Amino acid sequence: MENLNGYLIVSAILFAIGTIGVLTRKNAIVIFMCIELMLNAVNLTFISLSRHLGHLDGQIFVIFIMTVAAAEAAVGLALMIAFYNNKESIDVEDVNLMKW
Amino acid sequence: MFDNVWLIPLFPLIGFLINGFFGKKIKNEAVIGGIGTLMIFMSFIVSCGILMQMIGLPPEQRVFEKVLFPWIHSGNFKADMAFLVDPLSAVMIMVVTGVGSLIHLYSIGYMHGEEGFYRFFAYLNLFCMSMLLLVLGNNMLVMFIGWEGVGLCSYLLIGYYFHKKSAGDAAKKAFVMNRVGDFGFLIGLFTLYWWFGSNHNIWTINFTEIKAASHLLPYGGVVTVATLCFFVGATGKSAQIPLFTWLPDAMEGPTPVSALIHAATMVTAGVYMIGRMSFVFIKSPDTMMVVAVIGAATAIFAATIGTAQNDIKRVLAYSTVSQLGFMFLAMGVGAFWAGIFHLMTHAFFKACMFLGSGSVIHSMHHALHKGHLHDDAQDMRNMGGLRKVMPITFITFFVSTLAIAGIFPFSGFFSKDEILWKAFSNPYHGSLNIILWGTGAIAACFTAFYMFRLVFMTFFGECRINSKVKEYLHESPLTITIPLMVLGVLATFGGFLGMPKVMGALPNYLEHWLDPVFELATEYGAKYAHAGGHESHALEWGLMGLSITIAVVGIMIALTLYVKNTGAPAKFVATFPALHRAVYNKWYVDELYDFIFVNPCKAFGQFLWKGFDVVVVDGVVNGVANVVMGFSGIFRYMQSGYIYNYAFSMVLGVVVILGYYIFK
Amino acid sequence: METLFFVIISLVAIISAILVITCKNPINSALSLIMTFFCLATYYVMLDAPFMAAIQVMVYAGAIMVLIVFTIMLLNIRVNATQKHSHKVLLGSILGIFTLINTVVLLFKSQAAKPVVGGYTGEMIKNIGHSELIGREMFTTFLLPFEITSILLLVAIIGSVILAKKKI
Amino acid sequence: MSNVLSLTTFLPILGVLLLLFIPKDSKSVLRNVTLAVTLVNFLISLTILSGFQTNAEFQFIENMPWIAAGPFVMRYNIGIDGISLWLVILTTFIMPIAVLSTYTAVEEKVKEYMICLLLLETGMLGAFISLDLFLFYIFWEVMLIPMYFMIGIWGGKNKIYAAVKFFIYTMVGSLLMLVALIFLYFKGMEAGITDFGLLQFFSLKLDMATQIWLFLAFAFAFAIKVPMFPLHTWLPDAHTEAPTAGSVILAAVLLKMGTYGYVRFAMPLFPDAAHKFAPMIATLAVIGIIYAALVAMVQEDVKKLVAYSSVAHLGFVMLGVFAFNTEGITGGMLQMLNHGISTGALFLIVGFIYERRHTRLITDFGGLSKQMPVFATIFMIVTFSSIGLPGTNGFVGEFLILIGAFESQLRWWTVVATSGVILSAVYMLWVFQRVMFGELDNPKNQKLLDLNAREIAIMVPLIVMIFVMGLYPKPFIDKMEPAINKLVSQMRVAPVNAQVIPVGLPAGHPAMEAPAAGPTMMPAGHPAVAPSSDVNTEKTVNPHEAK
Repeated sequence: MENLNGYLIVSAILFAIGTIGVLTRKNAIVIFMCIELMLNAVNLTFISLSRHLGHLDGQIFVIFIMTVAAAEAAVGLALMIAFYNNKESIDVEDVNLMKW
Repeated sequence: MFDNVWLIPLFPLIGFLINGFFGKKIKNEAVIGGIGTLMIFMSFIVSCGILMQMIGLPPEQRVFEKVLFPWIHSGNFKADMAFLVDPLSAVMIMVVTGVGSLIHLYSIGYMHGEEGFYRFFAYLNLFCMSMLLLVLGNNMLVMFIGWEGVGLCSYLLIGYYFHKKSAGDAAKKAFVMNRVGDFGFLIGLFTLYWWFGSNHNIWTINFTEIKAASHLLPYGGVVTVATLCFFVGATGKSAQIPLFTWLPDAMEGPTPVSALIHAATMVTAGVYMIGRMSFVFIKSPDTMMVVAVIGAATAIFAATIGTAQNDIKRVLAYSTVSQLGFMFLAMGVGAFWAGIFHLMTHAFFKACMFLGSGSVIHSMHHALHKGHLHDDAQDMRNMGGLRKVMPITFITFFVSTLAIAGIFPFSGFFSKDEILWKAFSNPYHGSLNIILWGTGAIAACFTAFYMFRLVFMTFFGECRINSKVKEYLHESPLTITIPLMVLGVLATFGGFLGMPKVMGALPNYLEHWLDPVFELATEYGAKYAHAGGHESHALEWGLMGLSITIAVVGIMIALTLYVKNTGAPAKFVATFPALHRAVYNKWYVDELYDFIFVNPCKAFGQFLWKGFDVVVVDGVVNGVANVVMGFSGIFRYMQSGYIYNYAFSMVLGVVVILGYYIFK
Repeated sequence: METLFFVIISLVAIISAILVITCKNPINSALSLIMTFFCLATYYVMLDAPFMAAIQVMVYAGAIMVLIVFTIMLLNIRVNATQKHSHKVLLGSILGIFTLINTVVLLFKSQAAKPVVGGYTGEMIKNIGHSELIGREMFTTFLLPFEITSILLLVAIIGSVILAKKKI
Repeated sequence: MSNVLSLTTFLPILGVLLLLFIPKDSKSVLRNVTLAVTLVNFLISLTILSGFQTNAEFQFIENMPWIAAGPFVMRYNIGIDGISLWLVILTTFIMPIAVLSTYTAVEEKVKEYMICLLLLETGMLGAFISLDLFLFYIFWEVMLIPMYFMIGIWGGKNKIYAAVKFFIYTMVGSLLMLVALIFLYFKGMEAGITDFGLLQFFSLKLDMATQIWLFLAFAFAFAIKVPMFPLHTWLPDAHTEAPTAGSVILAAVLLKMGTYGYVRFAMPLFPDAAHKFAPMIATLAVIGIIYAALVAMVQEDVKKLVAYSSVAHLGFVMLGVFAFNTEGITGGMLQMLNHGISTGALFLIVGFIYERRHTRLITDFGGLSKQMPVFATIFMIVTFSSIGLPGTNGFVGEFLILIGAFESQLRWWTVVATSGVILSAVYMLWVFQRVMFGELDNPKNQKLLDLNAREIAIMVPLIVMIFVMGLYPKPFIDKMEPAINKLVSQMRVAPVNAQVIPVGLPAGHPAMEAPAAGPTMMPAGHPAVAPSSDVNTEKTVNPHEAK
């Protein structure tokens, strides 16, 4: 595998974009999607390195990450719905119950 | 019979349990009172049996111990629930059960119709049990059960009319003052136990064992400390200076209680205790002196207060304190048997007087009640001329008064004279003897004066009570008068048990009887006794005559002031108002104690609570908490509560840390 | 050829990723994200991991994204045009870029490491089959974590049901 | 039958599981099930009592591997000896009474309350039976949590403050103890100890400086729990705010953790330091006795008064325990049991009138004897037991403590402590008088009902125990005495070391001084101790020199 660096750089870029999204957007669903993006960036790293090193462990990890992501999606979206039911908004700036 | 000694305290205990648990259901006063009286009377029978058996034995075999069950055994320390029967405790159980039975019988009549009749009898039985434990205990700890038990019963019975605040106060005062004494008792016990244990490896609090080992005790030193502590205990229980103020207040209890507890039995526990440990006390000349001086001082001090009181029971109470002073004087001058002798005669005549006063109060109370008057039934100023309506009460009371005043041949004469004679002639206190004797003699004079003042004010002259109710006055019922008569007889003839040698008409039964108990003490005392130079028959006769003269003088003064020249006391009061006020207010001792101990204690407690606990300790605790709160108040502004701020900080942290490792 | 393909895919992936965070309408973001996921699936195929590509499409592009789109439509969120904190964008972007720099530098710095190479070569995967290899690993070495994952999913299901219900 | 101890300890947990399946609205079922569980547990604990052999060894031992993490090896190691036996029985004895007392007192969140009670029971029992230091620590902390909730949820007006104060006070102490525990463990590992088992540590020879620091850490933790002056201020607050059952358990069992900790851990583990600090601790104990009595005297709230009286009573316990002789420690142990019974009963009594009148101020009462004769009788018996009247349980313990302490080096302390006997009479009788005697003049009090059958049933076992222990304490003393004798002998080896080691800063050359001091102070017949003490001397002294 000669093109490892390419994959890793793409992965890094995607991760950075995800980070920027998480930090800049205020729509909770978009933030959520950005987190998914970051997770996928990590997945890419896992798989490319797995291929590079000739181990399958990395890919197994990806499967677990996907599972976690799925669970997270279910719970996270449920949270958003619950929140929306209370506040008529999913803007993270309205999530301020913990504010002093 | 000796083996059944445990029955003696058991009967009253049964009575207590029956009346305590079921008395409320039984309701019938005759049954309740009957059970109570019967139980103590059965104890009396057993005591008689024991006495009889003991009389049949030679003197050196008159000691018996009965172990009931092991009580506290821990390490070196051993205390069994065990009884000791010897001549001394035999005398005591006879007095306690005998006088106790009579007073129980009396109470059936006296307490008739009272709310909580069953409660009264339950307590009375409990008291008898405790008192019997006290005198029968073969070690200090069983004695201490009784010691505290009688204090408890005294508390309960003084507080019998618990709805009266004064009764509650008096009960508490009695218990607390007794506790001060108990403190001394415990320290004395500890000292003796520790000294024997650590020096001779004899770990014991058993009287017989201590007696056996008492030759090891040094003269003075640690013994002085221990005995002084024990004596503090005795002053608490027996109302001696400085712990005497509870006894007059204790008159808040029903009159039979005053007679039984605060005259005949409980208050003499201190005397008994010194008698029980005479072989220890005698080893400390200093303690003996302190005991004698305190006894004499109490005798005269209480007697002076007694002269100005108007409440009939209070006069008797101060008289009790004063007589107890005589007993301690006897103990202090090494005349242990004389102290016990006076204890016994005092039990007879003082119980008789208290019961007689109870009879008077009973009658007065009923009369006032029927006449719908609210005058004080105990105030002598309301009485007068009662001898006509209450002849039996009057005669018994008068006999007892003659006894306490020390008129030959009534019982008090023999015992008091013996004490005064020993105070004068004892070999222990040297030149102090004259002072002790003089104080005792003056106290005897005062005694005769205030007792006859009481008699004259109550029974002689014109009845000062409202004429409306005069016809309601009547003699008390038989249950009241029978005990009076029995006690009156005892008060008259009881003294013949201990007739002095010089008279020679009868042998001195009591001294011989108690000899096995006290001979060791006499032996120890001989080590430091001065050669007795005063022992002459002529002198003894002379002093005897002198003391009768003194008593007669006291009586004459009372006669002059309260019968012949009734205006004189008022004149006297007008001449010396300050003196009268001081005496009337008991020399302000209560106020002094309040000022020195009670109030500072309360104030200090308040200060410790509000000042130290809340301000200092909690101040530190809450202060630490407040400092933390203060800082967190500043730091919490960093916590905006917005999720994206936290996310931002997190990423920043990751970037910085990663950056540090990558670029370093 | 392959390099060119890789570059094209990369460009598509990055552009659609940027669209995810820039689109005003969440639906557009979601669609862009799906695009990115597809690109990633393509990468997986190129990396001899067809099974991963398959579940990438099925789980991510299929299940999760459908869930997200469904939620967006359910909540019917109006597009809120005004960004209250513009400094937030700036700071966020700077941080993101720093993250990127960090990662890339780390990448080049760690080139010197010579890791142990395992036995799963491209040929072998092609011969035996990717799914079988993954399955074999999964049900032998990683059996316990696999089972625990199922519990995790169960918990997530129960949790989301309870959370989303208005009245329990 | 061999694991009856575990059964006793964890039966309440089973009860908790059972309670989980009972709907929270069926309150009477919840209460009865809890009562049944605690009663069964009491019966089981009686089989422990009957199976207990009267000797000094630990019995009913269970020892299983539990956690092995790196250097730390913790084992599930439990067992009881004569010292812990009675405390276990006391706990199981008090629990049904506490549960029964909540039948009408707690109406809200009954399920949670009962769960708290049962968890608390497990925690307390576990702490008494642990022979593994770490296991002890776990149970020690487990107790804290249900108690925190009991005060914080079902408490009075100022409950949050009291709960937090209670929690933080105890936590501070126990964290210090944890540190000391870990340090001790590493010290032990150097000497070849393989796990946290308590018994191995007894034979550990520690040098004086280490002992002092470790002892202080342990003593501090336990002193808070006891509580000793001046760390006692959490107690009045916690007691006043806690619900009745909480107060009862707190007084009857939780406070015993502190004194038990001294007897089981702090003293035998660090005998030299214990000897060194005995006068200091005795001083604090005596101050506590007098101080608490004086403060109790002026309290206006009955419950607070009882709380302060606890401080005084536990001062006695500490004095007895630090007498280091059989009488004193036996007295201390008995006094722990007595205090559990008498003060528990007092709190129940306060609870009874509080339930009726919803006030605890002394001034609101007066003359209750007339209206509530049964209550008055019971109150009086308990009052006198608390005062320590001979014939009741309070006396036996107090007397043995005092006589034990008087025999030991603490003679003067004892004299002062004995005066506490007077003060206890003052404050208890005063409150009794103000509540029960006098005129029944408050109209609200004139309609008060006397105790009902349930309340009498609660009090009867306590009253019976008051007299049994007062009149025939022999079985209690006999069972605990061998263990206490063993403890005393463990403590007795120590003074030799303690005396030889110069503790202060060395002047001149310590290594030369030590042997010079050795022969003069060392009793003949202890040659075996001599070399080790020399070694210790150097160990302790050198660090100072280095500075």
